Amino acid sequence: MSDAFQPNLDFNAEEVEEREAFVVDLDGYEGPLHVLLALARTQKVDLLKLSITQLAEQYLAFVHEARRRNFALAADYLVMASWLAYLKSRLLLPRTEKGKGEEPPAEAMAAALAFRLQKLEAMRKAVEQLMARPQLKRDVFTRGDPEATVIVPSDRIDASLYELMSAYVTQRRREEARRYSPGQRVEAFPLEAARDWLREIMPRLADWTPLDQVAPRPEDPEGPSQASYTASTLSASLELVKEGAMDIRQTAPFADLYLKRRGLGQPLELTP
Amino acid sequence: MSDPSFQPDEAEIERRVEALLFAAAGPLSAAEIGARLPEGADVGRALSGLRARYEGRGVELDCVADRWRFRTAADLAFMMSQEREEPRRLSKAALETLAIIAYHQPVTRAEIESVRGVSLSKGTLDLLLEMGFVRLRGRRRTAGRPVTYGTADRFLEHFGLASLYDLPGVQEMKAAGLLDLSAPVGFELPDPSRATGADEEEAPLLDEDSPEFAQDFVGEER
Amino acid sequence: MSDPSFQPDEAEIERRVEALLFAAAGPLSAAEIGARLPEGADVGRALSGLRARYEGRGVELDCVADRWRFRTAADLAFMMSQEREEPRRLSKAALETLAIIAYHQPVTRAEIESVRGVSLSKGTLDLLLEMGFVRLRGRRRTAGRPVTYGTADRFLEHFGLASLYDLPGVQEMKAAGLLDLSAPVGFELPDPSRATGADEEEAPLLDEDSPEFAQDFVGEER
Repeated sequence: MSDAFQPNLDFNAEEVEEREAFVVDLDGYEGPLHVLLALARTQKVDLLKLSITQLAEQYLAFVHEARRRNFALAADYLVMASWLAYLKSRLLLPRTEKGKGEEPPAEAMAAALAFRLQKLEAMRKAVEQLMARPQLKRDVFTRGDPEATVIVPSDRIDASLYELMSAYVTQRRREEARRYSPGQRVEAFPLEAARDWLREIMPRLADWTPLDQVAPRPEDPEGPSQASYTASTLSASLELVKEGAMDIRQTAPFADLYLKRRGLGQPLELTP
Repeated sequence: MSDPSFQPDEAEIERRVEALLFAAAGPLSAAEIGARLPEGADVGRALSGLRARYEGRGVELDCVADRWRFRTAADLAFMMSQEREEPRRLSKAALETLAIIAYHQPVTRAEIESVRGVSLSKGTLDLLLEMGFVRLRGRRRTAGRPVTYGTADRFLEHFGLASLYDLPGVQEMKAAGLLDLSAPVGFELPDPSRATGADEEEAPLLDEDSPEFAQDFVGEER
Repeated sequence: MSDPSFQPDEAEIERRVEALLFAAAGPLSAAEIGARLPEGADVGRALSGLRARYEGRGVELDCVADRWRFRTAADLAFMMSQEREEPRRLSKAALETLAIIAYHQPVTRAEIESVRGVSLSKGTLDLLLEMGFVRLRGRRRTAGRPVTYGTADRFLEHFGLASLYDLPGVQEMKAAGLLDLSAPVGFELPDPSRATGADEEEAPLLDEDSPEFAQDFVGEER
């Protein structure tokens, strides 16, 4: 039996003294009734034949001991102590003043307490018996790999021939749009040609001239596009700038680019 | 698919019940089993046949919470170290509370506290509810309409009990009056834990008496 | 706990193996079972004993890939399933894949993907195979010998086609307004019916050349 579920509920009558019951009690999860039950067991009698007077004495001794040790007892313990002291005194006194007040006879009160202890005792035994049973996932195990019921989908499927055709055509169209056709190779304006072109028109670039006016115009529809002419011309002009033949400027990001040939006798390195 | 004209004999019915119970992820009621068998199949007979067949084997047929399941034999627990789950530790207070609920249900919080003589700490009932051992059953028809608690099927499944009648010692306790929630006449034990403890004469709860119970809690029942 | 000095007999070993297999989360090898039994226990004997004991029952002991497990008897599998009523809709991906297979069969997975322009999720083909719309046809006689797919009889039945000759062609697509003036350049509809004859590009699928196929898919054909 594993310890996990096996609280030590058996207060062994031979061994348990009040002090031990006291310690158990101060675990903090039991009440005065539990203490009374523990004490009652030390009497080694059937709970029905319990001496309530004796039990009251035991309990009062327990409370006394607790106070001597400076343990702060919860209010319930003290209420129980005073009630038991009262019950004990009534049990011991001869019943001379019968009928006085509306209180039940002390014997009935004592029997009621014994009954309550019995009830609690029954529950504690129930716990023990329950814990002694084979428990699921501790002692007994169900199928480790149950076969979940398979839900077989209905045989009926909602798909028409039209949908099938439509699905086919749709993706063939998509396929067509995606297709790469090597016949449409883009012609580019070669960098070499752009450089030659720039050198050729250089004499006309005495003033700042916008790039798109410098780049050649496409003539052949099969030839390079305007964008290609412009891009290649720009690249070539940058090379000429590096060589010191041209200047290029742009006033702001994305603004027009201007080209101008560098004046003769004004080598870059001599500019003050 | 099965041939509908085929009329299975007893042995075949037993085979089928065996297959269903083996494959099931949880206990099955006789009605659930019957729904999957041909009309007129004697489920009870098949179940008792199976129970006898598996008696003493490594796997046994068990009735829990009125449902049937196969489980490993209790004496082989020591072998099952790999399958064992770390049990959730229940405190003494929680165990006692569980026992009180099991034996006295439907029972209110105040009644649980009265048996134990201590007030219930907040977490105790929550834990039992969360573990699925305890469920809300309804409301008592008394002032304040306190909620009553009872055990859930999972409690019976966990402890391998066919029904609440099979709780250990329940008949003896009942005979001795120990499960009676009303206190003996003139019983005036001080009870600091029970602020509202004066009203002992609560009517037993009848489900039909409290339609809002059905609304509130029936969804929690399995 | 078990008494270590206790020497279990054969019947007891069989009981223990039974319990282990029942509670295990998956199939167990003989070695795994043996590790949880006393030294020298004859696992093989226990397993064959159990197998014999369960033979013909609703549950049978089964050995797959050297691992043992209980499983529902094959003839009772129908009990483990529940029919679903409402018809299933094919997803867009499934419908498109089915259309390509129908018109281009025999077609490899790579070819399907090339037409669709997206890779095929594993589930799509599996679903079509499971529904019986598509079947494995053979292997392409090219590098890698890829499996080719084609439609199965159920496909024709479902769409009310007498044969693959009856699959709607370009004219029908035009009539349905699917193909109009903007028909893609070079739109050619392959003739799937030609594929019903012998295809010199395709090798027949032989079970012996792909045992894993047999295991994976043959069970799904109906």
